[in-house]
Amino acid sequence: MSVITYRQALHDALREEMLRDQDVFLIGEEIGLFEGSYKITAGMLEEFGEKRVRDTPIAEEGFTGAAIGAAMLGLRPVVELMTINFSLIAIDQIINHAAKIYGMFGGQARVPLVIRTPGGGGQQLGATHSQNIELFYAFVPGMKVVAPSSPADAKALMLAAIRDDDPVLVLENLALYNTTGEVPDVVEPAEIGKAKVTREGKDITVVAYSRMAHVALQVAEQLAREEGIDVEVVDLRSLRPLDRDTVVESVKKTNCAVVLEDDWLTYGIGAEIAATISDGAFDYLDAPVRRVAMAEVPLPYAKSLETAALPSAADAANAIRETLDAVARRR
Amino acid sequence: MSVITYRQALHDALREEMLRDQDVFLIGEEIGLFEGSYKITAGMLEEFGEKRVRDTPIAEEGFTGAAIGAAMLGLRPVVELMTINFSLIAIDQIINHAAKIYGMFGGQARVPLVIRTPGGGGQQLGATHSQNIELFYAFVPGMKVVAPSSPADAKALMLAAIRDDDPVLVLENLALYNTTGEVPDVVEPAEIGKAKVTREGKDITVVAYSRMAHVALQVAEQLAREEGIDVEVVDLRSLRPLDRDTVVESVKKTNCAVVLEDDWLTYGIGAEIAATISDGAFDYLDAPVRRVAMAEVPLPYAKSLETAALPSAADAANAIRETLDAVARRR
Amino acid sequence: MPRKARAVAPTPDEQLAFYRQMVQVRRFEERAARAYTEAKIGGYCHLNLGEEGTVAGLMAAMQPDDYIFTNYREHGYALARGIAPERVMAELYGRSDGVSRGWGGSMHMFDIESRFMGGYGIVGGQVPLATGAALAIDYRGGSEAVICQMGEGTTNIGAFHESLNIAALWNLPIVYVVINNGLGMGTTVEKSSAEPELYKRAASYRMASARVDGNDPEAVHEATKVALASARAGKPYLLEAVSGRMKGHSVVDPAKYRSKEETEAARAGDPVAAYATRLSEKGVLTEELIAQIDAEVRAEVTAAAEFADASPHPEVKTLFDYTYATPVANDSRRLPGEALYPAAPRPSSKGASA
Amino acid sequence: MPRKARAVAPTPDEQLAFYRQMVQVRRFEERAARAYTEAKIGGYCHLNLGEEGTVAGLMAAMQPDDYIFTNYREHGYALARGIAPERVMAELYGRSDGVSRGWGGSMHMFDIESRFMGGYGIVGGQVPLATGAALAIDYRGGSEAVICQMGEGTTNIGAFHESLNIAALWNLPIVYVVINNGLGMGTTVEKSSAEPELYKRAASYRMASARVDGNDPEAVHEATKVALASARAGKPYLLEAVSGRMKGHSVVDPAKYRSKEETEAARAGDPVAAYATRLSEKGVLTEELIAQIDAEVRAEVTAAAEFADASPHPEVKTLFDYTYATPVANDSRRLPGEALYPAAPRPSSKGASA
Ligand SMILES: Cc1ncc(C[n+]2csc(CCOP(=O)(O)OP(=O)(O)O)c2C)c(N)n1
Ligand SMILES: Cc1ncc(C[n+]2csc(CCOP(=O)(O)OP(=O)(O)O)c2C)c(N)n1
Ligand SMILES: [Mg+2]
Ligand SMILES: [Mg+2]
Repeated sequence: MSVITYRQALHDALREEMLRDQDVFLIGEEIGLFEGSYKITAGMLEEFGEKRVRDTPIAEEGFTGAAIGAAMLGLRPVVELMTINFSLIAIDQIINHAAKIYGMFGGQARVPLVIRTPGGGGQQLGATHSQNIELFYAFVPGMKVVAPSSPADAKALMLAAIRDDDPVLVLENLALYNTTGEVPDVVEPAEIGKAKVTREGKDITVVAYSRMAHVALQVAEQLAREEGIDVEVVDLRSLRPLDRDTVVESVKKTNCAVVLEDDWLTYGIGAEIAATISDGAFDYLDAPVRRVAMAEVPLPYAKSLETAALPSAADAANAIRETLDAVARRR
Repeated sequence: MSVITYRQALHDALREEMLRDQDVFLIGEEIGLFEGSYKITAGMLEEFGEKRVRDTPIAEEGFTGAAIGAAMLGLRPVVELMTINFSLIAIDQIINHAAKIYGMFGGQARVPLVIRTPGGGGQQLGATHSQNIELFYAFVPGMKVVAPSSPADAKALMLAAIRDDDPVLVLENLALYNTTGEVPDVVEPAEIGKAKVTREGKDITVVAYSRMAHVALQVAEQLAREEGIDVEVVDLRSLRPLDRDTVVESVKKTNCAVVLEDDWLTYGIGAEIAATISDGAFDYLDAPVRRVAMAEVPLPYAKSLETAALPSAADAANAIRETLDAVARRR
Repeated sequence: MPRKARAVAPTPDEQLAFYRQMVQVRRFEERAARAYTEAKIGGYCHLNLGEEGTVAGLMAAMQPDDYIFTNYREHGYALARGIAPERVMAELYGRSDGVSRGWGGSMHMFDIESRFMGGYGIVGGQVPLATGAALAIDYRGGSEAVICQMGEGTTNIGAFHESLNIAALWNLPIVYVVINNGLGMGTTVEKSSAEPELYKRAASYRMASARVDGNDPEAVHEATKVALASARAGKPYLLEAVSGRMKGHSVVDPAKYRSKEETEAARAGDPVAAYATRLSEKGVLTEELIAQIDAEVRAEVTAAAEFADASPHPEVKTLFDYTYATPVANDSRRLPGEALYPAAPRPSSKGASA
Repeated sequence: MPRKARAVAPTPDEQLAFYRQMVQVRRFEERAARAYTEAKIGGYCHLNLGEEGTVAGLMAAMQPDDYIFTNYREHGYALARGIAPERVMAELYGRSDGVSRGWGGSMHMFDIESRFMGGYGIVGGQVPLATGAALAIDYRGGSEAVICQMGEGTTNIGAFHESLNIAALWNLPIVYVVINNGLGMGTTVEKSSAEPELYKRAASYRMASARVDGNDPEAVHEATKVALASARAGKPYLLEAVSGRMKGHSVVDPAKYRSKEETEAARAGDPVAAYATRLSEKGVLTEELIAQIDAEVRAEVTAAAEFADASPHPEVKTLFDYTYATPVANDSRRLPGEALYPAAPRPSSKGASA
């Protein structure tokens, strides 16, 4: 067991798989000589050479599609898309091809592809570089989408993604790269499609993923310490498949829930979570499911505006308190 | 007042606006000489000439982006994307450009753009040609998305879209083109962002849009006739902005709801509707909100499988009955 | 047409094989059109009528372990790759014995055995994929090559350019074959491509290229051999085959946008008739042989249609069989009529804890 | 470098104007780098260091009613378009007086008055847009032209090719200007473009093109005039300007991927120093004039930074001001902490109708 960063955990997972399986290779813009925009692939070109760490032209559609084609022949490409925003240039290849090929051809060709890409705002990168659009992939049958919030999960889910025979999008997060956590010396691949209760509690369920699952734990600890509120945190970990049962079971216990998400509220990931809870735990729910999400604007560059538009720990804490109030008023 | 097809209503709206405003022009693949894949633009090239009815190369990203650029200079382009599936090639221009330009530059340039495009399965077109991915646009602040279900709305919403100074996606539907309905001789532009109760009823609320709003009315009439069930139908008409109030007010009256949608269930448009109802009408809801949606698979070509995967009127009727049962069991 | 000259003249046997292949495609497509009007086939259905010479010449040049990716107008390529007409027709009929098990239809034929890597309905979609297949071959040090077929309209979409650049940079074993039938739906090549001599576009990537008469199977065959040899040597290649489209874009398209003269010209350019004449003049074909081949092929195609019609429709219980290759927890296997949660029994009180 | 020869030699005044413009860009960018390290500027910040010659020559050739679209490395172009340095710097600081009201930042400068139609952060994103602006000019029969600036790495993305084809087909008044600084982030032009002489890619669209020495403002100026004249005559044009990138890709990039020699070569290729020497040799510049211009520009830049620092941060109440241009019912104006529905009072019973 050692304490490492989320970045390091991703790096370690990639490196281990590269060592384990010659069919695994990395492909993307600036992942080699430049060592990756966010340095996840630092040192990899030197260790594995140009064949297995392939710098590409700026052509997201072309090289993502090429990775899909290579996967159809049995290789296991790991594509880096610099940020999820740029995935929109490659999305036809991902949704209309990677996600369809296995089904559309009656199960004849597998696409063991990984796309790793960070989401996240809060870096003053402006409207086109700060989006959280994992929804677009999570919506599509044929895709798998995982969204680790801790270094240990980052490693375990990345290992699982690489060994999976379907296209898996691994959602990373700019704000998580430098966060740290304990990671076992030997990590087994996680089971894709399973959520995790990362903190048990009895008063209220908080459901989140990626950065907000990290924030959720912090808020939970603070509320426990300062206000005696006992929050249960469910980290979704996988957005498709979605582990509804773990979420609903938690709410059946706590009878109320708050969903935290970094994307926009209307039609965001949280909508499905709220709808699922309201359905599956209908007779157990003592207050409406509250959602905390990004303001519905193209994210501005100015710090003052950006900060106001992004969901914060304080917003989360407030929503928890207000939901507990709403429960109290109804009991 | 006359009875015309949905196709004709769209055609008439385009033609009227072309006659009214010289800045309106049509651009897209095969809209001129070929008269449109689905013939919405039949006769337009002959009437308005090549300048205003512009056939393009197969380059969705390029010509959609060009339309956006032209809109920035004050023209009012109406882009036809042959089907919404192909919009994935242009989506970076739509989401990262059209939807961002007004905000990202501090309100200096407007983008009075219309994108018209049909969704819809059921034509045995297979996995890549049968998707309902309006979600991707409805999710994005800066976009407006309307989804008419009747000829009258098709015309009124198209007029509104063309006169609006923001990018508006007009979702058409393959299965609606030949449906008919009454359209007034003079149609005023609709107000974007407003849902409509298209049938009043007291027993249950059915929320839908596009094709399923059309199906909803048929199912409601049938259930009224055959089983004495009085269904209220809310046609969303606009997916962004979303008129939550009209939906919630209806459910406050009926105390239960079913959502019909042609897209996939998990994370689909219906998730937000269900979440909204479960929140806004929390204390009025007597049963969980039921969703009827497409099976979560890449849509197969074979008729037997395609039919099984798509939501039908029978599925809708069943869901209504079962929801009323669930209400009865709880009362 | 720089590739008309050839090194080795084909033998009469080869010529007969070309001819027979062309006739097979012709008759198959005619049968498909008929089945479509009989509502045996759904969706879109694009035929290779007019493209038979290219199909025959191109496919004969491929090695058994080469790969091919095509667009949605691919029935002929599938047949020429050796896939049984029965299975191709059954796919058109949407049946279990179809080459894609009924999941793909006309636009999405696939056969892993013969390395027929799919017809694709998104214009340009196959081009990055094929490039990636070539990357995989190169990665493993194999000697196979990839053929990536597309229409001329496809050379205006971004994916085409991104892919050619990548293939050239990385020296991938791939031949991009542009079928220039002069039309993308109703749009002429001149109206869609600012440089309508499409093989010239290879220059943007320092890629070798050539234009060939697509109506001449022998010329296509030779040109393809040159192109494949280049690709195998790490020099990707762009081959443009010029032919015509004899009917509408798809079965349902009456092609009203074409003038009478244009339609007649397309008919007159019939590559099957032209090749029959040529081989007859050379004495390779006789009236009897023509009739015999026609009869054989017709029987084959009729048998294919009968097979297809008898093949079972896929069962609804198989609907969720091909969403994922690696089984996974919590995938959603639910028909539209099924509720997410089963109806709850009447609860004793509002909330369990209330 | 076919465009070195020119018709008219620039006057000393013009030369001084070029020089002054180059120095302004240089000093402004240096100040921006400093402000970035002082955390006055956030996000990404890409500088025009090494590109000053191109900026000066290109922008001087534009007419006041021409339009320009650029990538995210656009501060210099904004300055040279005549936008006050105060407003450019205030934008970098994310303040209300910024040229995009603080909404855009370094990558997204925009000024409708001067037809500076935006810096764009998505590589290639500006290319279709600029093409559409040219379409609008053509539609209205105007005589303006559009400049579409981009980096050399951008010529490998699909949008570039789709746009050039469209512009050529429709004879649009646009000049595509490729700034070939040899690098896209850490990737050299040779590793990213199979044809690294980028102006040659115009041939795929039968488009006129040229390559020019981007370090020479006079050459760029002349070449741009030729290109713009061509564009105005309905012949779109591709102009490649070759220069160097003196620092990292953005302020925070230490550019470790470059060898010492490469870094030194980039420094040695300093276009500002080279042009100073050239003008000094011609007697157009003197030591005093150099010092004077430097002092004036420094004062300007310092004033800009002070102005920016004093400009107010945008107020949170303006957050929802720019989502839609046409007001609309039911838009979502909600801060993250706000509930979708206000907390209900305790209801008398579970359901109103129960
Ligand atoms: C991305 C995309 N855009 C549009 C279409 C609709 N479409 C189908 S075929 C076709 C024409 C293609 O022309 P070409 O590449 O010349 O092939 P051909 O049909 O002549 O074989 C178009 C526009 C599509 N399938 N995909
Ligand atoms: C679509 C997209 N892909 C990747 C990036 C990340 N990125 C930003 S700048 C850049 C390099 C661009 O190189 P070039 O076009 O030569 O311009 P330069 O930076 O040299 O001015 C990359 C890859 C992006 N912003 N957009
Ligand atoms: Mg064609
Ligand atoms: Mg560059």
